[in-house]
Amino acid sequence: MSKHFPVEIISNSSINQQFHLLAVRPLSEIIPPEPGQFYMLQAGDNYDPLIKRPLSIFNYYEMRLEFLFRTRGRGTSYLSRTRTGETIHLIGPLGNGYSPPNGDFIVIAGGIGIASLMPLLRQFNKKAVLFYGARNSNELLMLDTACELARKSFISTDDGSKGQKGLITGLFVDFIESNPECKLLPVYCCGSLPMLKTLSLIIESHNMICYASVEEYMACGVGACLGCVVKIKNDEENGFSYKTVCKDGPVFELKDLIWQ
Amino acid sequence: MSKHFPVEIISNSSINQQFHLLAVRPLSEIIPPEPGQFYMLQAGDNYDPLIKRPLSIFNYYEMRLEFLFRTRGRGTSYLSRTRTGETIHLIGPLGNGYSPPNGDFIVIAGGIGIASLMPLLRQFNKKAVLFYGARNSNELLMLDTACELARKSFISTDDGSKGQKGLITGLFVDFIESNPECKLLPVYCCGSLPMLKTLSLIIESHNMICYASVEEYMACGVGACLGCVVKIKNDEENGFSYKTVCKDGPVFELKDLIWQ
Amino acid sequence: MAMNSAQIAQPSLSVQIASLNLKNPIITASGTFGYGEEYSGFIDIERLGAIVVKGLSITPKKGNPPPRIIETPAGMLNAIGLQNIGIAVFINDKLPFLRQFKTPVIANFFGDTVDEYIRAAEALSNANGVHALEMNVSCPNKEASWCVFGTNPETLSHVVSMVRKVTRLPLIVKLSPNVTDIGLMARVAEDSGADAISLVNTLTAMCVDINRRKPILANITGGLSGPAIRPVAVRMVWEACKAVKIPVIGMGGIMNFKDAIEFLIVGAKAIAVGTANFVNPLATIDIIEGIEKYMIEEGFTDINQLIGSLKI
Amino acid sequence: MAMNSAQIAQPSLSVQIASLNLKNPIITASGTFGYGEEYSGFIDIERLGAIVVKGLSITPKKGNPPPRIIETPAGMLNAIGLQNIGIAVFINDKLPFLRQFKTPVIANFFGDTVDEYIRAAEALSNANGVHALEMNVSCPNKEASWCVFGTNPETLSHVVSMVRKVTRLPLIVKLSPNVTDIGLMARVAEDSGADAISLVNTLTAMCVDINRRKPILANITGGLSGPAIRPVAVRMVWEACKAVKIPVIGMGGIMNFKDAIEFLIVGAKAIAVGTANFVNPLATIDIIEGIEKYMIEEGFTDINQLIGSLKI
Ligand SMILES: Cc1cc2nc3c(=O)[nH]c(=O)nc-3n(C[C@H](O)[C@H](O)[C@H](O)COP(=O)(O)OP(=O)(O)OC[C@H]3O[C@@H](n4cnc5c(N)ncnc54)[C@H](O)[C@@H]3O)c2cc1C
Ligand SMILES: Cc1cc2nc3c(=O)[nH]c(=O)nc-3n(C[C@H](O)[C@H](O)[C@H](O)COP(=O)(O)OP(=O)(O)OC[C@H]3O[C@@H](n4cnc5c(N)ncnc54)[C@H](O)[C@@H]3O)c2cc1C
Ligand SMILES: Cc1cc2nc3c(=O)[nH]c(=O)nc-3n(C[C@H](O)[C@H](O)[C@H](O)COP(=O)(O)O)c2cc1C
Ligand SMILES: Cc1cc2nc3c(=O)[nH]c(=O)nc-3n(C[C@H](O)[C@H](O)[C@H](O)COP(=O)(O)O)c2cc1C
Ligand code: FES
Ligand code: FES
Repeated sequence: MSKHFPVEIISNSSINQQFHLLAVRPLSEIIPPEPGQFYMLQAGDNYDPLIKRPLSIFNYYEMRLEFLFRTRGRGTSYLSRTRTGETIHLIGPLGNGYSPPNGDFIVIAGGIGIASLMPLLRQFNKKAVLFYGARNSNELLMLDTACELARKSFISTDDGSKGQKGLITGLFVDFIESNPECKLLPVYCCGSLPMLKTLSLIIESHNMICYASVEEYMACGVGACLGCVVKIKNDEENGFSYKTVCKDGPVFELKDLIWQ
Repeated sequence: MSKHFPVEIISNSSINQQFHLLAVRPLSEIIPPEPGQFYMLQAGDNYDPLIKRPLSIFNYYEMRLEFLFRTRGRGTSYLSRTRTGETIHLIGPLGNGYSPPNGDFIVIAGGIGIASLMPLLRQFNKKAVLFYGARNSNELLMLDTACELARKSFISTDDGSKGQKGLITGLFVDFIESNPECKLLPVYCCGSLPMLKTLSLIIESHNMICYASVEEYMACGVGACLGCVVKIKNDEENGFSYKTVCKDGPVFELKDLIWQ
Repeated sequence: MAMNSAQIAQPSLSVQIASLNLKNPIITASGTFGYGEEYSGFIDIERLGAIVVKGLSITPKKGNPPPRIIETPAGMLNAIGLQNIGIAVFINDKLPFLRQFKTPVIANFFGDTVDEYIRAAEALSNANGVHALEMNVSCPNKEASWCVFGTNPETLSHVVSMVRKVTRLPLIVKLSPNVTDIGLMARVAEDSGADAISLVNTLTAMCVDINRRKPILANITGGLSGPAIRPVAVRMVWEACKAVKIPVIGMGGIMNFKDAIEFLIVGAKAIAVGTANFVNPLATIDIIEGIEKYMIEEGFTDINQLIGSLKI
Repeated sequence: MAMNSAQIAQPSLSVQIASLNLKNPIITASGTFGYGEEYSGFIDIERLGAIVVKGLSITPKKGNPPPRIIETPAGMLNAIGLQNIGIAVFINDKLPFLRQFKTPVIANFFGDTVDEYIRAAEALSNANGVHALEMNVSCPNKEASWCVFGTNPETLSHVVSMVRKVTRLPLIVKLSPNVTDIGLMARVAEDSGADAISLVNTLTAMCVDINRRKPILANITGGLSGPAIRPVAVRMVWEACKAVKIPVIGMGGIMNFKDAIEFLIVGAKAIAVGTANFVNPLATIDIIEGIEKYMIEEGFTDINQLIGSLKI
């Protein structure tokens, strides 16, 4: 169940040049979101941009929704310029979030991917081993909060500006090789395509279970337009069918994803 | 000569719900505007609205341009929401303004039409007999300033909420009938179509000279698209030709205008 | 006062499309409203004039690889590739849900061959809960040669007459805007037995990724929809209305009641809302309410007074 | 370092359109740049690849009554009605100004009859300072029957061959997008003697004033231009480029260098900037500079490497 509803901007703060934290107050009754779900947010005042933009729920209290996002193009730039007191419209909560872990679990976040995983860390406080990597320290967002919510944290950056220098998947491999018992824990991940691809090899070779949140261009967000599909392995003709990221996802089992 | 140049918003204040005063600072060298000239102002951040909007120069000091406008649709609504420090683009100054009076003159303003006439009042301080009418007192903008700049002022509103109740053209007729010597003074006017039409009958019957600033939909503002034409009497085939409001106007002799 | 407002009778919005009586002229555009379920949590399906479902074929279609959509200035491009569950699954899994509502269901369908069109029309005509058929002869994003059905008078005439023979349901032919003379195509559809026509489908278009120097859509071209195309759609609907006597359903870029009224004024008996659903899932309802209000303000008591009221 | 930047040679932007050598592929679209004078205070005309002037006819035209233009979502509709000063006045009053510049002048022209086309082409061919002709066979906002010139293969072929006989200047035929098969029309133009084709002209469209229930434009319909139509234009230019061997000049909704590059990638040898001039009088110059920068970043040394580089 999801709704189309107006929200009032409570605050809109830039974390650094590229990243923003947007807090909004729903002006009508809403349905509480689950970790991994997302909303479609109004991205302009007129018809250009036309289409709402998908953002993961980053934080939710009663009558307050928070989104953490990177300014990429015109839609997110519009959102970054909204002002306290203004009203925009949202659709949500949308999609199938992360299936809740049953005990300890592993979280692997790449950069802004933390936005989607944070509600999971919050809901299951101190249950997660967190792997958080980014290009540089500027893109390690809400690092302290994330680490505090985790049982244990591993940090890396491509340029070494914070944590280990290198890819976060490297730290993850080291970890499961020295802690083989952890291969039984479910993995939750959200990050760039290269990260997901590398991870899928690791997950496969260690026979682990991994839930990945993926992205595709979206128009409706509710499964109506069939615009946001990814290839998912199954028994149908040619061994796959197209599944919508907005309704069947955004979280899929990593092993079922077929990369283009 | 006109330019396309960026300006920084200095201030943007609402006079009342419908009317705004926008002050901008040019970020590159500009050409000083003449009374009656106008600018095309950026009306959106993306392609909807696409076309710049024409606004008369309301006030000009060195490195400061002011516009007085009514919020009508999407373009002016965008302008009313611009914030101090933001940058937008302008084209101007454009068009042929009012031919400067040679001594005393008469000004007839309808509502927001005062925006176009104010620079004339300012430039020729205490030379004008001002007739200023509007629907109600809320639409009599910058009334005190205008009256101070005039030698004498007559005010009316349709609902009597300020000044005489009735049409400003009524006050004007009374005035020239009791001051027939004033028929020799040039009249400068800007206002609604009904006002201009009534005025043109008065002007004709008293054989006066009247310069009227008129409006048409515009796209380029520089005479290139031929989109903004009005019918102007002349000796050509059928007794008229189409003249551009943006380049040949916006000020025409009232007697030359052919109403649709 | 109470008297006064009672005197303002609710205007009648009902329109007739062939044998179909719609309580109002607002319908959903095929492919933008799924099979109804997707939006049933947002709006009351009962309030719609009719519901048109995603295009169906006799066998299920996987559709095109992604990317399938891309935003454009005031519009979007799509090349879904007619992905659908097939008519059999539609009848089994989706129709029971739609039968709950009193709102008429219009089944949009297509085929790769004339034979597939005929089989699809037959299968849908026998289904309990399908009230009319909309024939998509105009999908621009398939490469197959049947694409010409909708852009060539002879093939259009042939496929429409063949389908006409196998169904007694109201038959709506959905025309492509990618033609020189839309009036001609409308007349061909009428002469071949259509009970109504609908237009416009999407305009064939293309976007290029300038960094990869490849088309953005996997299908190369796609169909342009949304407010960007509205002025083209209004013109074509106007021309079609002048060309035929059967009812015309207008669509293309309708975002709000004002847009909808433009189509009604030029002669459309009903209008369909497409891309707007994505932007505002309540668009159809907002449009119904907006038209009602407009009619009261302008003094119309029956929407048929408004339809075709264009003064030239 | 100085060495290094010296090594990045300025890429070559020059292209050949028939016998016309353009220093870069950026030209102005007819009707959006007046006779050059209007924008000469804003930009250096010398920097343009070529300049195309407002459509000319043998006798002056008053044009349509207002309203002539209306904004639409991400676009605009115009029905200027081909108002122009006539070829004689153009030659006397406007050409001397344009002759100052080294930039080639392309004269856009039209006629109400084949004879008028011929006379216009003759008159312009003899004028000192006209370097090429662009034949508008596609203006959608006139009701006269000649409108079919551009949308019917036979009439198109006839008028182009007749004009071909009377001019030795490069002859560019400007095609209408309001056709079913743009590739066919491009081939017809090529076969009839065109040296190049340009497209797209505006899409025929219409807006309605819902309060007065009248068309907004006095002419009823008008031509849609601007970013709204860009994806349709790119698709048509791509199809035209595949259909003919002569150079294609692409246009329709180009606002910035990225848009321009889309047209070059699908095969346009040059591009024209129309509506964008209204929004940003410096658009042409910004586009030239943007393309140059893109070429340097992507490692192109000659724009001909970029033209037609689409990977399917
Ligand atoms: C389920 C989901 C959850 C997401 N959560 C977050 C989040 O929490 N924080 C965050 O910063 N980003 C998130 N994203 C990505 C975010 O949606 C895009 O960055 C945003 O849509 C870009 O819009 P734009 O107008 O700024 O950029 P544009 O200029 O439109 O495009 C820039 C790039 O953004 C992507 N994009 C644009 N529109 C869409 C669309 N409708 N659907 C998907 N991708 C698109 C494309 O790859 C495009 O190349 C999420 C995406 C999805 C699908
Ligand atoms: C030379 C000139 C000087 C002007 N000076 C002033 C001024 O100083 N203060 C002021 O408040 N208004 C002025 N106007 C009117 C002002 O331009 C319009 O109110 C404004 O363009 C409306 O834009 P919008 O997007 O808010 O409304 P829209 O929603 O676009 O349209 C509302 C109405 O505004 C008019 N309009 C829209 N676009 C244009 C356009 N491009 N050209 C002309 N008219 C248009 C139309 O009549 C339309 O119906 C002037 C107009 C002209 C032609
Ligand atoms: C994502 C998408 C999918 C569509 N699928 C179909 C379809 O299956 N069958 C069909 O006849 N039209 C289809 N259409 C066309 C629409 O029904 C409609 O004709 C078109 O989008 C124009 O209306 P709009 O601008 O309001 O969207 C589709 C349009 C979109 C945007
Ligand atoms: C106001 C206006 C006037 C035009 N006049 C002409 C003309 O006289 N002759 C012509 O061939 N095209 C004319 N065009 C069409 C343009 O040259 C161009 O083909 C079209 O606008 C698409 O490009 P754009 O989207 O960049 O504007 C005109 C376009 C506009 C907007
Ligand atoms: S965005 Fe429409 S189906 Fe997913
Ligand atoms: S607005 Fe273009 S000629 Fe006046």
